[in-house]
Amino acid sequence: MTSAPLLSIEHISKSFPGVRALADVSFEVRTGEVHALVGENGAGKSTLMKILAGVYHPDSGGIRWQGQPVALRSPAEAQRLGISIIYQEFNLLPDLTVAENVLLNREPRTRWGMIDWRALNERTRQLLGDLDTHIDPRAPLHDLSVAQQQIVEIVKALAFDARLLIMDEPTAALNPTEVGHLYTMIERLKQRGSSVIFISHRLDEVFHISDTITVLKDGQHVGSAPASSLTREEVVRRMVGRQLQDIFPARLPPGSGEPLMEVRGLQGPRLRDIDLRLHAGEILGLAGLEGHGQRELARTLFGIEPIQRGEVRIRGQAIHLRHPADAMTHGVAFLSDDRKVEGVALTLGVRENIGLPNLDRFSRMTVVQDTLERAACRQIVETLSVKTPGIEQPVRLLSGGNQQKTVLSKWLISEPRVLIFVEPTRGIDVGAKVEIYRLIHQLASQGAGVLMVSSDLLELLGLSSRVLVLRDGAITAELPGATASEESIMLAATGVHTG
Amino acid sequence: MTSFTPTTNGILDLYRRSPLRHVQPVVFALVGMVIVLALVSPRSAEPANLINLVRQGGPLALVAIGQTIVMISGGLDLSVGSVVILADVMAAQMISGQEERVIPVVLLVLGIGALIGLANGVLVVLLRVTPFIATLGMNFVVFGAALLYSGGAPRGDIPPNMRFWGNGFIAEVIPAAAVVLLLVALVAWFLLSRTTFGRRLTAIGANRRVAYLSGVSVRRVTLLAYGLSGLLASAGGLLLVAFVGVGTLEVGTDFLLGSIAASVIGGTPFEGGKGTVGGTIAGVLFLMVLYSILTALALPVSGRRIAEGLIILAAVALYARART
Amino acid sequence: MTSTPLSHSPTTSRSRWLKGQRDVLLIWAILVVLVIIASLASDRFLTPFNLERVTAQLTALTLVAIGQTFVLLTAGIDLSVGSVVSLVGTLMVGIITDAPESWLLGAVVALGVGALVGLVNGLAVTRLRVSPFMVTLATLSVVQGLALLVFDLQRDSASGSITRAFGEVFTGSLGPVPIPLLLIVVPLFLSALVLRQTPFGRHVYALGSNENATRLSGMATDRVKLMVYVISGVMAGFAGLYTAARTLSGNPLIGESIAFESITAVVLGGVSLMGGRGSILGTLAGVLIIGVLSNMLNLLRVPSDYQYVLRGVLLVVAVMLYARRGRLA
Amino acid sequence: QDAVEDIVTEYSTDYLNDETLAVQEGEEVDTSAFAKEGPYTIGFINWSTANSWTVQIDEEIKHEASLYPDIEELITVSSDGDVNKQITQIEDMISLGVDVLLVIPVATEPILPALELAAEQGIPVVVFASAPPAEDSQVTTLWADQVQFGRLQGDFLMEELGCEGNIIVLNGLAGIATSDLRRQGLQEAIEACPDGGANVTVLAEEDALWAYDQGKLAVERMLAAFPEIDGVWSQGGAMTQGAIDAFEAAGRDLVPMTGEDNNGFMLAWQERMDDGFTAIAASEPTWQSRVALQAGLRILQGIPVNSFYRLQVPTITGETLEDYVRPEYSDAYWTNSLLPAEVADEIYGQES
Ligand SMILES: Nc1ncnc2c1ncn2[C@@H]1O[C@H](COP(=O)(O)OP(=O)(O)OP(=O)(O)O)[C@@H](O)[C@H]1O
Ligand SMILES: Nc1ncnc2c1ncn2[C@@H]1O[C@H](COP(=O)(O)OP(=O)(O)OP(=O)(O)O)[C@@H](O)[C@H]1O
Ligand SMILES: [Mg+2]
Ligand SMILES: [Mg+2]
Repeated sequence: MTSAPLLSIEHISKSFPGVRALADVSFEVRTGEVHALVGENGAGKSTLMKILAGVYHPDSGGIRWQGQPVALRSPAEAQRLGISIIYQEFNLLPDLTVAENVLLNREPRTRWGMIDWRALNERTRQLLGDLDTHIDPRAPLHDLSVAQQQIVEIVKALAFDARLLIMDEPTAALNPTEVGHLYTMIERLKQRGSSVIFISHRLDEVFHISDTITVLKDGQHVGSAPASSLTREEVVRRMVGRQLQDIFPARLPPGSGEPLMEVRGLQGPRLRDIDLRLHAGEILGLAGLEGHGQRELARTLFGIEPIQRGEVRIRGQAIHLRHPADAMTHGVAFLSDDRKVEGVALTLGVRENIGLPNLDRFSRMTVVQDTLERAACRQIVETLSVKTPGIEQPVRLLSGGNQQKTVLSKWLISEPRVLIFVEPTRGIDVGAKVEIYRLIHQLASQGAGVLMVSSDLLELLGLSSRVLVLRDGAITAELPGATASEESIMLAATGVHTG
Repeated sequence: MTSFTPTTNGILDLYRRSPLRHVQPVVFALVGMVIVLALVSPRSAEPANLINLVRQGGPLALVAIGQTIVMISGGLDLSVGSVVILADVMAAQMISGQEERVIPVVLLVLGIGALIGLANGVLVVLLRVTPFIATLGMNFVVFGAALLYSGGAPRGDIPPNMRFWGNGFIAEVIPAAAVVLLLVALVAWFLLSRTTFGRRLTAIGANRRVAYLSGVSVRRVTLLAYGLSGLLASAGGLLLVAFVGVGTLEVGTDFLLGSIAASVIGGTPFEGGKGTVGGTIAGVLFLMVLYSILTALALPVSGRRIAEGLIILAAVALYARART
Repeated sequence: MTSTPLSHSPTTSRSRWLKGQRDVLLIWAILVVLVIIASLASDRFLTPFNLERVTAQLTALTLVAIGQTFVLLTAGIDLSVGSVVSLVGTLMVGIITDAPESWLLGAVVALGVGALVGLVNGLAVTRLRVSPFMVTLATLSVVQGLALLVFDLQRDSASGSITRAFGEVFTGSLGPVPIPLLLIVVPLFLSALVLRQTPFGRHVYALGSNENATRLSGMATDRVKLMVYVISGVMAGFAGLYTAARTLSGNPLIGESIAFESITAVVLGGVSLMGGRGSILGTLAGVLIIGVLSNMLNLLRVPSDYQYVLRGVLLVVAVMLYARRGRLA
Repeated sequence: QDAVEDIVTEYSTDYLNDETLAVQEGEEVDTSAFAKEGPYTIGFINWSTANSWTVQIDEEIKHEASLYPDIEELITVSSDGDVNKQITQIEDMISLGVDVLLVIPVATEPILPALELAAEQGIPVVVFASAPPAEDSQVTTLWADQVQFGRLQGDFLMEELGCEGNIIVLNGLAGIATSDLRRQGLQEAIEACPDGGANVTVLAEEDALWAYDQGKLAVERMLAAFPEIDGVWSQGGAMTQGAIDAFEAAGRDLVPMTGEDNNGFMLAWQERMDDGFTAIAASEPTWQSRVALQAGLRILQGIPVNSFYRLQVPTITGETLEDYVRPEYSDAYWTNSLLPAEVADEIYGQES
């Protein structure tokens, strides 16, 4: 390819108090290419993208746009150049409708300067239709699931006729079908001559879609090369700085005997007659299409969603689940898929977040024992290599993946007996994933039971002792982890053979 | 996600790197105000007079600490003004100048304050009335109760042993009220920064949902926060009546606006999720110094109000810059 | 694949609309109940005289509450509106004479003063990044001082009161329609239109819903913020003009309670102090509930001390009826 | 008019035409248009209730009303010092159709249009206390001259100081007529000094809302800022008491002070008289609500009243203090009262 660079990043450096996020980074993005940006959590990917979007200003270095130096002082200026971005963290307005969100600040107007609602909704419907989704443009955003919100974010960015579309982990919340639609959209953009910067921790996606791959490590540019010239292993090695052996630890066998947690005839608003047993030492995967009850089941077992009928036993003892605290007293931990809303308190520090569910353990007569708490926090932060200048750093200043690690930390140190994890590794880099899998594995082999919901089928297949598949709120199949496959899961999830 | 980085600014950057950044901005504002006071009226800024400001701010500070606790949780307590008045009227009337009644009556009045606070909490937490309306309604009810209780004509007075705590000095220099404040502040500081309650309270204000999902009993903690605010408001009323000496419905101090302003100046945002006892006390002292400056300026009332507004704006604007 | 996984909750648009309007419908239902109680309890309530008076009593509050709605929707607050009402009133005393052009001048000054105070508030909030509570608390004080100053100067110059004819412009009727009613209805309609139907209006909601997200989507959020404070100031100026006409005089304290009352009305009407939620229709109901409640208690001859208690209880009960789950702040 | 038919003289003492209390001024008003048969419903709008003075005003009128079998109901509401609220209440009273309306204005001018509305609806209005009389729109006004009130206090202070020295000033609330007019009286007193008051300095001036806590805090600040204070001009309420306590707490010698006939202040004064403390108290009599009620009743009977009555205000000095101060009552009592002892005992009697 010989096309001229659309964008040149030249010697950009950026520091935050206590953190050097970017150090002298330079590379080019050519017209019409899909340029993948990979790197560990906290490598500086999002920071760089925010500089391109006009949110942050580099300490030094500059940007050329089609050869001309430009100063991107505000998001509006970046937009004017034709740079459109899907932020890693959603930036949506819960009180507005989907259509209002998608076309915010660009609402079609009638002659009288009023909003043309018909056009607004129609335009949004079309954009959504392009991704083959059927979200109602008039639905208030707070009614949407995380995955749906991700789609809205994507559509919002696509609504610009962008010359450069930046996608910061757009697929982290999507299922394979949706990812497929996204690929199609990206192809279309390429055809139109637009460029795409694509950030993802799923390397298969990166290799599937990108023309060029750039690796960042610790804020430094490790290298850029055509995707075709690279191998997975090479990219991982450059990212992590070492060779990764097996991603998944040895599979734990399905448990037997007395179950740790037993659910009988569970009925909820979206659940039908659920029976399940979770044994000590096993990892139980919950699979199914988005919206078929896996999330609800996980949430119900933590006391968040109401139980209409049926019973839940832990170690043979029937428990009342009316509040997460009820579940926690029985050693249940729960990790939500909505990190920003349900995972971390962004304004609080890393220690405060990690400490929150563990306060009783860290306190004596309700007085928090600082030294205990600090030591525990430091240790887990180190184990999961959470990249932060200190455990007092407000979580909002951490990179997305490191926020996720913080959520994991707070549950992993709670010495849980039952771990209910929904999308535990969302946004987490390959290297850290391995570490997390190892920890989960270790907890399970020490006698905990793990219930895991993940839209990452590889992960689910790689870890689960058994996989339960849900459809319309009911369990339709139980597959042994060792022999389950994508096909067998999809079959159980949809009831039809997919091609 | 963060907002824009501010354009670099030498002094601010220096400040942000220096150990001073750990000092709460309100402290700078307070120090600045004291300097202004010393310029305007050197006498007023003499140590004895400055210490006296702590005494003057005592009742408001107690109320403001309670307000801060509620605000940290993301709530608001508009009933504090009436609780102060009710406490004042009840204490004077029941004690009626008899020394031996002081302790039981003080305990009773504190209990009533706490109960009013808990009632606020019940409205907010169990009946899901927004704090603004719940506590505003309570404000009316409690004020009506104070009127009915006193028949509009409060009577009774406070014996010397209790008046001491509002007016007296320990060792001739330390105002007794400042000691009361210090003790309450220490307990509140301990509660907020050292106990699980404080941690949970902050978490609720920062993100209710996360707190709930981390096993925090949002209801219990919120209820307790309102209860404490009621308790501290009645404590403020008691300190005030010890200062005033008689039961009165005419309390000139605006405890409601004052307590919120002190909290906000002291770094507790409306959204909740953070706030400190020290900041709030500094906020109260800020107001006390401000009033001293205004008095020393000897302006007519109109000029006073104008100056008051401008000084507040200037002070908070200056330290808002340091904060961002 | 047969199922459409992303639309698992097929709510019809009508039921969604109803759900969105639930709060407003409930608060109006409460108002209706209150009106029914009032008319059953007192035969004086539904008389034309009384209704006309209640309307006149609520006009200024409605105007201020409209402005306050804009501000609260952005998660701000405007405490300075009462001082603006007072200042405008005292200024009108010097300005309004029998000469017709003085009315125009009066209107220009009133709205201008309001806009100016709003501008100062807005600039301080956006440029100095001080919390709206502190900014408007400060301007409350400054503007109050100005009102006292103007009032003092007038006492010395004995400039007299406002002419009756001017008063009638605002308090009379246009054919069968009382003018205060028009002064309520027209601004209500316009503000509802702006908030519902214009991009600016939606941006007000967007800002209150999530300021950072709104800013990142390239919107000039500071301009929107500035605008809402100007709107609030202008509405307060308008209310001051109306109050001057209603009282034919200027008083430096007359607006004192209106800021708090307007916030109460707006919150009662379902606007969240955290921004993003609520509507003009709700605000109107909030204003009316406050007005009807006070009128009813007076018509029922409830003595003051019991009025406090009853007002408090009724306020809380009203909100309890429509309090929604999971919103404690 | 035939005195026998007048229910005021029949059931109570006629204070209205008592030269020691209310001096007739203004013109005689023909009230025949308002004449109606009893029983009567009286509407009374007090400017506040969270204030011991207004409470006693309430008590006095309640007592007076209880004397007449012809009064069916006395409806009392309080405006909380809020002009707007007062206008609303006047209108609501009109809606309610009271027979006569008695009002203590928060401010006179702004409520005039509402009072006019009352007149249009045939409801006579008696305005009293707190604000100077305005023409028209009400049938009669009773007023204790507030300028005179402040003047009287001011004259005392000027005399004590020999028209020379530094004074501090405690006002009620700027913008409220009572407060502004009393302050005006002080100004007149200062200017009446031989040298036009050139040697009198007002060091500082604050609004302390007639409240003890604000009065005391304000004086504490003033004491801190100003080493030499020779006199305190306080409008009264509980502020003067606060000033006394502030001086003593600061270990400063008491200086001449002015105040009102508030029992709390007068007790404090009496206690310190032997130590040479000098003071004066003016009075805004609480019994005026009874006079206002009597005026209202006269109007309803069609008996002419005058458009204006000037209330006679006693000056309480060191010599007459004894006659007023009531050690057996609480601080909230206002000593220039016509409440019968049994009523006052009930309300203000101290336990011990
Ligand atoms: N506003 C900020 N203040 C302080 N530190 C920041 C800020 N923004 C980012 N950082 C730090 O800069 C580093 C780079 O963060 P960035 O978000 O760019 O990482 P990333 O490569 O996107 O990681 P991830 O894969 O987890 O999303 C991190 O250590 C982060 O903590
Ligand atoms: N059943 C529920 N399902 C989902 N969210 C809930 C549920 N109950 C409470 N929440 C959420 O949790 C937060 C706090 O809830 P709540 O007020 O019930 O406190 P709580 O912790 O349950 O108190 P308690 O211990 O008394 O039950 C709210 O944000 C609310 O939305
Ligand atoms: Mg990132
Ligand atoms: Mg609960």
